[in-house]
Amino acid sequence: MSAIEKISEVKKILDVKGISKRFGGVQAVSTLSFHLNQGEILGLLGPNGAGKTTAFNMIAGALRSDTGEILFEGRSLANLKPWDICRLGIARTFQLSKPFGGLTVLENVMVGSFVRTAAEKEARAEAQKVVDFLEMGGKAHTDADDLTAFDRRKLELGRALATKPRLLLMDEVVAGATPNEAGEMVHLVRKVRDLGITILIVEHVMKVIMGLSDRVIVLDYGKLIADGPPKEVVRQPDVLKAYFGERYVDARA
Amino acid sequence: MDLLTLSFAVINGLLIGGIYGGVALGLSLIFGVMRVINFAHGSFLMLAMYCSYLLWASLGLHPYVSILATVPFLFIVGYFVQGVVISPLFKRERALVVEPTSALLLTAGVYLVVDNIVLMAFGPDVRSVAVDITYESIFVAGLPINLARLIGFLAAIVVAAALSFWLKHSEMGRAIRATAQNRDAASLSGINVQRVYNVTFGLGCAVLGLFGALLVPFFSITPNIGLSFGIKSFLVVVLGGIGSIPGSILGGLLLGVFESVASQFVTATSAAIFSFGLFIAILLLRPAGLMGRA
Amino acid sequence: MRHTLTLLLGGPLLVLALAIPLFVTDSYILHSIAMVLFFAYMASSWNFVCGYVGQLSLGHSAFAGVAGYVTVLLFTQLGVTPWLGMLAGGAFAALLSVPVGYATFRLKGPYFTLTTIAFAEILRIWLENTDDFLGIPLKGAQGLTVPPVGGSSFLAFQFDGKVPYYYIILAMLVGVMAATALMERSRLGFYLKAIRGDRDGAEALGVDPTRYSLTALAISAFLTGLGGAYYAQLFRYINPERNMGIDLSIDMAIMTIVGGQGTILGPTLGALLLHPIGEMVRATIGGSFLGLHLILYGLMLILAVIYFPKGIIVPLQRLLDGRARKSASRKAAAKTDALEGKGQ
Amino acid sequence: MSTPALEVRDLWSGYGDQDVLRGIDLVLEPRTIVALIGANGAGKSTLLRTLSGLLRPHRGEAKLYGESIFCLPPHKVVERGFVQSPEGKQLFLGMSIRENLLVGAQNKRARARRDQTLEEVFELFPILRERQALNASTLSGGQQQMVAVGRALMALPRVLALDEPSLGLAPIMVDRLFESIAKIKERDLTILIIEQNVFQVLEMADYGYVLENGVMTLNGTGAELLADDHLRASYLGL
Repeated sequence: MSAIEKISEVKKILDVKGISKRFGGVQAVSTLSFHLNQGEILGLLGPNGAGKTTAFNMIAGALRSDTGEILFEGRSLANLKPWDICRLGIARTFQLSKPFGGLTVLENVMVGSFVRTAAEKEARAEAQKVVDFLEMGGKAHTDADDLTAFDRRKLELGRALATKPRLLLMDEVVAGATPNEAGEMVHLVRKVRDLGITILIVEHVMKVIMGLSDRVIVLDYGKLIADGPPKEVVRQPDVLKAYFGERYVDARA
Repeated sequence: MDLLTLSFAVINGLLIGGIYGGVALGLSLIFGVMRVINFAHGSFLMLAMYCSYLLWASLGLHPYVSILATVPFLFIVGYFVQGVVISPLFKRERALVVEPTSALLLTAGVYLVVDNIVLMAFGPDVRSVAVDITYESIFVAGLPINLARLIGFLAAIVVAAALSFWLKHSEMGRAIRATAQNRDAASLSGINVQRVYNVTFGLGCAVLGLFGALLVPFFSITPNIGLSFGIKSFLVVVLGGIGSIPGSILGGLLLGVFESVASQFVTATSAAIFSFGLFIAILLLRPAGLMGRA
Repeated sequence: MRHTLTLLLGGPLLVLALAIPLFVTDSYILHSIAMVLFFAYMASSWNFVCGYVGQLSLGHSAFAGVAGYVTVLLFTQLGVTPWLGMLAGGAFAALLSVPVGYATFRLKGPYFTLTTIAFAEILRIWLENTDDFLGIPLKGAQGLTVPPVGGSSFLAFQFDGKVPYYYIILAMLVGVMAATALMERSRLGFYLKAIRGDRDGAEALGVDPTRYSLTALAISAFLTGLGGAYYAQLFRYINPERNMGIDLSIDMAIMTIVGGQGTILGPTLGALLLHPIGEMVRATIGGSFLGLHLILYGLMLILAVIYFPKGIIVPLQRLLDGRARKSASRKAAAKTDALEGKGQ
Repeated sequence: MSTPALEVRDLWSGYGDQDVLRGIDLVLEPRTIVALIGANGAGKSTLLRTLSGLLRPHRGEAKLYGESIFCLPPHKVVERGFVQSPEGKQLFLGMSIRENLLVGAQNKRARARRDQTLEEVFELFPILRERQALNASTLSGGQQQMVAVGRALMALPRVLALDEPSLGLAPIMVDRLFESIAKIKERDLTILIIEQNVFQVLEMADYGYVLENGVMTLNGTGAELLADDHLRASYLGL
């Protein structure tokens, strides 16, 4: 990013305009709009079933939205396949990390680096950098199937980083992690942001997202119910209701 | 082609098509419940035909009487094949869905074993059963209708109806349908899924026991006849929709008429090209079949 | 460390294979060994796409048959040397594979398999029922014979003894294994394994599954076609049933699966194990028990799928380097392609 | 002290070689409602799947009224009296409501008094009686949840496990459902309820456990947990 851009007003890297998705009788997401600013970490919150993952999948191209449009750096993502979106510079992680079996950690990451180069040597060198960045150097030649659940998550982040994204979408990065591991992941996500990569992060563990995000948005029943700095958002009655139920809020009012 | 030939072809196609549908019932049921495509389906039909033939040749039993033996025998074979050969796959992947390709490979192994055991036992010669009914026909509106085929056709309708009724109204039938819809929820409701699978597989094969015996009066038997019946059954199931019993019969009728009419224009052997072409077209356009659920 | 097994087993085997014609003079035995190599070659060609993408094609015999016909026809009709004919046949098979693959790769699991059977059967039945196509004499089910040129002629791909045929197929086998090894190290190889491992995950990393599966299929069809052309030349005869029937496809698949899918050596191991069993059974008691060897094939397939889903190469691999990786070996059985990806 | 309805000791379980649960201890006294709460991915559903026999545990012990249900196949676990109403409702959508309920009564004990139990379920959820002939797919989310709970009751459970019964329900429906659950408790039944809807469930529960990352980090009565700062912190991040 050049200095001029830094000085000028904040640039929108992703602009989501009124997207919706209906599955059978369920309106998973309804006319959702939000945006991501260049370089920020945006937390996407909401109770189970609020439509977070659906929204996420629409941005990543795994689902097509029924309405609205999504702009990445001003370009519409309509009709683009997941691999096209990856090439444009958006990478994602999945809720369930499935490493490519039979490949080592390094080789798994190489699958990502091959998007930017066809040369095996170059891909290997790039992947090595990513593995070092993740501090997984010692496990570079371990079969990915033999990793612990948390290392699989890190590996998945590595694969995504190897595609050299400008926007990274992360789905539930600390689910199932021990407190130490969660801390390590938070540290890693910050490091990723310091590389200049913008991050959208879907997360359930509030502690993590509160400490990590510059801004959060909250979904409930497929609708946006809050948008703002983390500390302010969690005090909004709508948000409390969504998480803890009507009666809890009334009782504490 | 004149109208008489055409209507004769259509009637014959309907008759044989009904039998195709009946033969495909088991495949559809097994796939619907277990998500396993039984590559050896046709081989089991062939096995039933040889059983019926053997009982006729050695004891002089009429094929229709041999049903009393072929149906239970095929049920046991099916129950055993699922319990011994296929269930290890489900046990290995206890919490997961069985990878369909592994199941296909396993049943392909069963196909090789069954086909070649029969080949070893009976040799490659073409065999046929000569009974009176082979040559009997009734006339409807001036058109001759082969009695043995008509009986096969009617049996298919009756079996399909009976199977639907049984699945709908019996305890076991309900358990089978529940397992087909959601295996985990079924076991959490207390259904013994392994047993349901064994019974389903046995049942799917027992139906073949019936049609094997019904086919021998007018169909000559060779050890390699199974695969073509198997592939036709896949075709029927894809046409009619996986797991749908009326779909199976309807798919059979469609295929039967299609084949019968097509073979008026080309030789009978190349008519199969049209069937395969139809198969590909249907799969590419509507992978769930014409009437099937996804 | 990479490809330990390939080198440990492959090296001595290659030396042995090169030396065989020096002490095996019985032409029947040499022919039988050449057939083992032929099936190893065909299985390896099948493995090139199916083993790596993890889809089960039972239509590959069509590529073999088509290429065989092209080679034989070019030679008998236009006098083109089978060496060029082979390449033309392979190219034709590759060309054919693209639309077929485009249509079928969208289908999953059994649907894919059955559709490949349907494609191959359409072609076979059509050939069986066509004596003459646009003036090309195909001679239907009867098939085509390659007229002998008299004596050995390299250009005509006709030799008196079995030795040249033996070395040709050996060279082809080494070639297909080298091609597989190259592919494994290339972007294509990585992508195929990624598609097999987790299709959605691969797509998110920029992999267009259709495009790369098709590329691999076209190469695989080309290689299979070369094998089919060789098969026709070896017997100087080709017919639809034998050269493109489903049995040939099933053989390729079973040998690869029993040996080890998605590995360089697996298909050859499978062929080495299965074909001699088949031959021996046929030669000793086969006369009285038709089909016994296929029963054994079927049983081996069932046992392999249940006990060694990744092929017999897995226990072999563990035996060889078990000591080095004691800790990981516990998990290796069901989970890894033991041959590949074990560091370098 | 009486024999616990359910007693889980040092349970380790997970998918493949990976441990998701790392040494779970859990005790349910008879005729109580016990809440198990925890964030997504903490291992709540893994615990239920393990107890139900869908997942093979790595080690530990689980006893139902003193009898081991450890490593039994799912249908045996149901027969012994541990019945789970699975997450996401998981109905047989192609079948009628009545059939869905009937499927629940598989074991001999349950089958013998099936009609009676069905009547009781209809009393508990009158709307289901009205709609019993309809296809389960035609129901709203809340009604589907009722069918799922009803189906579990049909097996005559001694311990009933409810996996996120309020998932995806409108607040009013959640209230109604929880009222029904309170009614169910009046039967001779022990209830283990897994919830995200923390505060509401803790108000109702006699006892609660908090699961974090495969380990039980807190337990106490509902009131104690509601007052606990640690719980609020882990949910609100404040």
